[in-house]
Amino acid sequence: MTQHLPILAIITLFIGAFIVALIKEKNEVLRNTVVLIATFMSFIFTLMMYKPIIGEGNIITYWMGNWEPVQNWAIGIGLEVDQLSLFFGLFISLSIVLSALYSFKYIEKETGKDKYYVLFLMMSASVMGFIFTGDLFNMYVMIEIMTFASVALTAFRNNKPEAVEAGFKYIAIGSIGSSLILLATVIIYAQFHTLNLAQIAGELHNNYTITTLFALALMVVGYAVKVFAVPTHFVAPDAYMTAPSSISMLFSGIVNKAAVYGILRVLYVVYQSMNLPSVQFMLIFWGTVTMFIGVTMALAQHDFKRLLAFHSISQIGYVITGIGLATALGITGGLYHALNHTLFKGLLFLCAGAVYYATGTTDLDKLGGLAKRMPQTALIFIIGAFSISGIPPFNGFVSKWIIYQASYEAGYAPVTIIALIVSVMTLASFIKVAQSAFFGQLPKEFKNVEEVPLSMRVPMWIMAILCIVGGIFPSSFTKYLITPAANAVMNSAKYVEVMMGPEFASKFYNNLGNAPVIDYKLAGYWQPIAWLILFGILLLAFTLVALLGGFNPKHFSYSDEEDAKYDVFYSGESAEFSHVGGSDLFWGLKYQFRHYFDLMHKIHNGVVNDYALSVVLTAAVVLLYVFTFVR
Amino acid sequence: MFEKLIQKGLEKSAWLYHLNTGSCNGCDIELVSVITPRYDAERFGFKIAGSPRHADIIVVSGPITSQSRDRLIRTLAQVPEPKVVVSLGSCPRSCNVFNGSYCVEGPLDKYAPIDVSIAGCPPKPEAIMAGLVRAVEILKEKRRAMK
Amino acid sequence: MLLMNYITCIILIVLGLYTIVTKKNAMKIVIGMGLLDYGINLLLISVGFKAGGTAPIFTISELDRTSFFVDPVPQALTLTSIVIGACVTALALALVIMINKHYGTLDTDKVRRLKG
Amino acid sequence: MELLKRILYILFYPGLLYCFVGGLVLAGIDRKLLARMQKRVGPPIWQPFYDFFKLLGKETIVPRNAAKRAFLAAPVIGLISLITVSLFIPVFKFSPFSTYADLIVVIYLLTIPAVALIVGGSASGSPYAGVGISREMVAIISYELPMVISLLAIAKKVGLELNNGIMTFSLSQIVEYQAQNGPLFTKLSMIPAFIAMLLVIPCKVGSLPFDIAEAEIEICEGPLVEYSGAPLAIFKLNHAIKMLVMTSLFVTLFLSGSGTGILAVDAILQFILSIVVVFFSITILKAITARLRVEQTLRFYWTYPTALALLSLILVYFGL
Repeated sequence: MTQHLPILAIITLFIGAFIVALIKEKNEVLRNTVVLIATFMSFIFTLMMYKPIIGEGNIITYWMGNWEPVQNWAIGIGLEVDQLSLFFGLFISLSIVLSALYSFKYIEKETGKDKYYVLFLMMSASVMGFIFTGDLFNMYVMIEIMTFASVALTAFRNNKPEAVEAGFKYIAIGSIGSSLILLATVIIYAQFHTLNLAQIAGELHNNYTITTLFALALMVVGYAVKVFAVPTHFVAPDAYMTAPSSISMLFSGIVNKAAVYGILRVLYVVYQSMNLPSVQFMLIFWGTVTMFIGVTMALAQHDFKRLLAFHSISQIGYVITGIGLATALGITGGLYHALNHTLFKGLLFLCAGAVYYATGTTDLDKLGGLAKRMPQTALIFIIGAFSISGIPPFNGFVSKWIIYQASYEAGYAPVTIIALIVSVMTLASFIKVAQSAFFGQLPKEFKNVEEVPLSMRVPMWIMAILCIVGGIFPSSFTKYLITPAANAVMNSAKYVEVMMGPEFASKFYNNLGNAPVIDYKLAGYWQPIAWLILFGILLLAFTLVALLGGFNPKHFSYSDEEDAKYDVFYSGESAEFSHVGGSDLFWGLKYQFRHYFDLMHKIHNGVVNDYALSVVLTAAVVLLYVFTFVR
Repeated sequence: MFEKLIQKGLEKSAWLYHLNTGSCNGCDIELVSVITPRYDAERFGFKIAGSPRHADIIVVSGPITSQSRDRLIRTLAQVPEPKVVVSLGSCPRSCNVFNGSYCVEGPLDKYAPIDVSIAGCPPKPEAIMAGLVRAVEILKEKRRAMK
Repeated sequence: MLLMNYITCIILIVLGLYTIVTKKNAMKIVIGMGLLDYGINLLLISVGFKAGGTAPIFTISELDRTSFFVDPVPQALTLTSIVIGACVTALALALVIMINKHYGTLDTDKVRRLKG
Repeated sequence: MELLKRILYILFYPGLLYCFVGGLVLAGIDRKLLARMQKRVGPPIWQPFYDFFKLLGKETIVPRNAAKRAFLAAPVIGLISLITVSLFIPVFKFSPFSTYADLIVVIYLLTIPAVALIVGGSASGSPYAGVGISREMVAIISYELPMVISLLAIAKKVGLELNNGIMTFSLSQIVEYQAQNGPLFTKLSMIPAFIAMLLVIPCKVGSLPFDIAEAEIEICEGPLVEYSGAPLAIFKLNHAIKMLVMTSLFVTLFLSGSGTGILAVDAILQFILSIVVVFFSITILKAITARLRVEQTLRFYWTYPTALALLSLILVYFGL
């Protein structure tokens, strides 16, 4: 049974999409149950793969149509799931289930709901397919379905002009990216006359010819367009902003993680270019630039989801930098941050969706004081905001801390400095969102805003708890999930050998020994028990002070009726509505760097042609770089 | 035991909040001179607090003009218990020379019970210090009454 | 003789990129995307070409030592790639129609409410 | 037994009691020194204790449109994180909690009190607090850059000798290095970092020239405008403990060594050194300068202290 698990995990989603297309508008409940079953089954199948792959450490291979390789020549399409793809598969299928659960209530007010679910299932199936496939052209097809479904879902609310505009821009830029990937696939096929990743990896083992380098450059740029690395990131904020929140959660959770997986698989496992300093420098430089520009643009935003979109770009910059370091600690940090990013960014997008569901707008200048009306969403938002800005008890801190340690040990001191400053600016932009959307005064039109229904809050709570658990018990996460994945990245010989039969790999790899075992002690990171003891003791101390009657007998005086005593202090004025928030926070920082912010505003001018030009320029620069430096 | 500590705290660190309801600034300058090195009210723990929520003693100066009347009432309501109202100079007490003017809304005790009133136009800093020390006594009694 | 194929592929790809980058009309951008795709499909086909080979369609009985076929795999890939190209163009055209309905123009300089 | 020792540490020495008493005494000394510099008699040294217990006795008013839970929880979270940080700072070779306390963890834990102040202020819903928050956040961004660079310089310097080349973030190794070859500020490459860190402390603690977030006159105590009674008392306590924690971290980084080995004597020595550092970094600056505007603070911190820190990083790379 375990042999068929990878294909089952993918097919259940495709069949689900097919059945939902058949049901159409006839029966809502039936359709919702089909969607839930499809996503849940795919998650269960991925979980069942955990024991054989990470538990016992072997790799599941599955040849479509049972076309085994003939005389060491792969003919058929092969699926190959090793620790790395299973690591990505696990948290991707989890976020698919949570997003499906969230969208039942969230999409209720929209029209054309069945089309939403068909596209939703197609996108998630293609991402799962992309993660588990071991065939180059199959990766291109899956990336194409994913882009296609994402474009259609971006323009899902076609009554809004912005959504249609964002959809068109996304398909224009996305198709350039996909064409570059297809071109690279064609060139690799022309060189090796096979499409199987393992066989290509075998033949590519330290004999790079000019054509393979050309293919490498095109592939990296193609996936960079999909991952929205900086010069190609212009489309991302439009697409995330206009798509429904449960979909923008998937955009930032699984679509750009799939592209990161693509970069990892192509660069490190197929091309084994991990120990080439030139490739490392390219990735680290690209990641740092993405990190910095993403967060500085986020500071200047007025819309909640557009701000989150720019943060996705900057956090992906962290992941790329972590992976680019290519040391054991660096890759562990990068992978752990990819997992954490899916968790806390998904959480924040769901909060944005809850705000949109309750108030109808995500414009920060109009919102205010929602914490009183939506206490649970506000608390979940605080957890998400603290984990993304790396505050210790949450999971964002652990992965960022590993990346700082790795980047400084690898000798890239400026990268560590920029990473720390970017993390502080992330904190600044989320304080801005907290002040303008959740705290401060409640505008009149949102007086009777209600908390979102339970079925939307359950996925949010699950993710919030995962964020906290990831922060308090990091060593368990790394031991069972991330170290095997990082090992799989650094030791691709096993990947080739299992797929193509035992003696095939030995022809190319002289040392079949497995990768350096990643053993780092989370130096200095305090043991969680000490932290829990401390919390207990201090709460005890605090209640002691309260019990002593040190407080005023009436404790906290609080009342809701119109009494001047409980009004906010306006130096005596009557409490009229003057909510400080939105874009007039941080005027000091923006004034200080006004030239930089004006330049950035001018560059993001919204014209599709300029975005396409930036993609083509990136391709040219990367090509030049790869030809001159990578040997 | 804790109550004794709080009493000592109230006595040794009372924070002032200065409320100017249209005064001619004679009393305000005198109040500020109280915290200069020569008279140094900080020796007794007096400090001018920035917001009424932090204050214990509210020092009101000036005849209550019509503009500042409801602002006065609202700010006085926003000060947490136990609080003491001190009228600085003779204006809050009797509207002094401005009595009967079209825009003066009459003495302070129409709006809030005055605990200590420091006479003088403007009162000398020594008088203000004596008034403040008396105000601290009343503050402690109010706290005991509140228990 | 195959050199002609490769040159036309390069011309098609560069032309496609040129139209996407410079043409301000949304419809022309979609045509540019199509051109880019066809260039790559042509390259995909000409990669599998073997001089003197026949089309890889046969029944087992006809198979003997002398039969020599062209490489069948790229032809299968081109089929998929053409299908994908068609779907992408269809979706892009649908979006272009919707843009015209909402904005009243196809000029990309005017279709830019999302910026900054 | 180990657990009991830990609870003892948490509740008494580097934990709750020491922070409470030490912090308030340090704040009292700071106010007294300032008064003496202005030829005033100034309040007694234990004046902050009076302030603290008076505020405990006052009534706590929660404004109507404040987010009640966040409003009341913010000061306690700030207090908890500050006390956790003080557990991690080694005192001359004695580090109570974990053998390899870490610099980055300490730095990040020190941002929690600032974030707690921000969340508390924004939960109170007052416009003054909104303005105060944006100033506080810009202040955090401004002092983070020089602090990080100087810490990297220290980590690299200590790492070159002790950790066979790769830098070390562990505070105990920094103390051990200083025990072997003298306090860090005597090394040539460390002097710029020493001055940079000395300039960072007042902004981190929020004392006069850089207390733009809690400016009493302009925005009535910024984020603290709506607080009264016990939460305000805990925020004032946080302010004092932050002063103690920052200065003792500074002493551990630059002025520590092998120490006398007896815990009590080391603790007193550490406290005296903290007082000296408070005098030089906070009180003198408070007495001679006026409050800066927000972007002036940013421009100041991103030019002079950053240049000093970068200078020391470069000097370390040259192996001085």
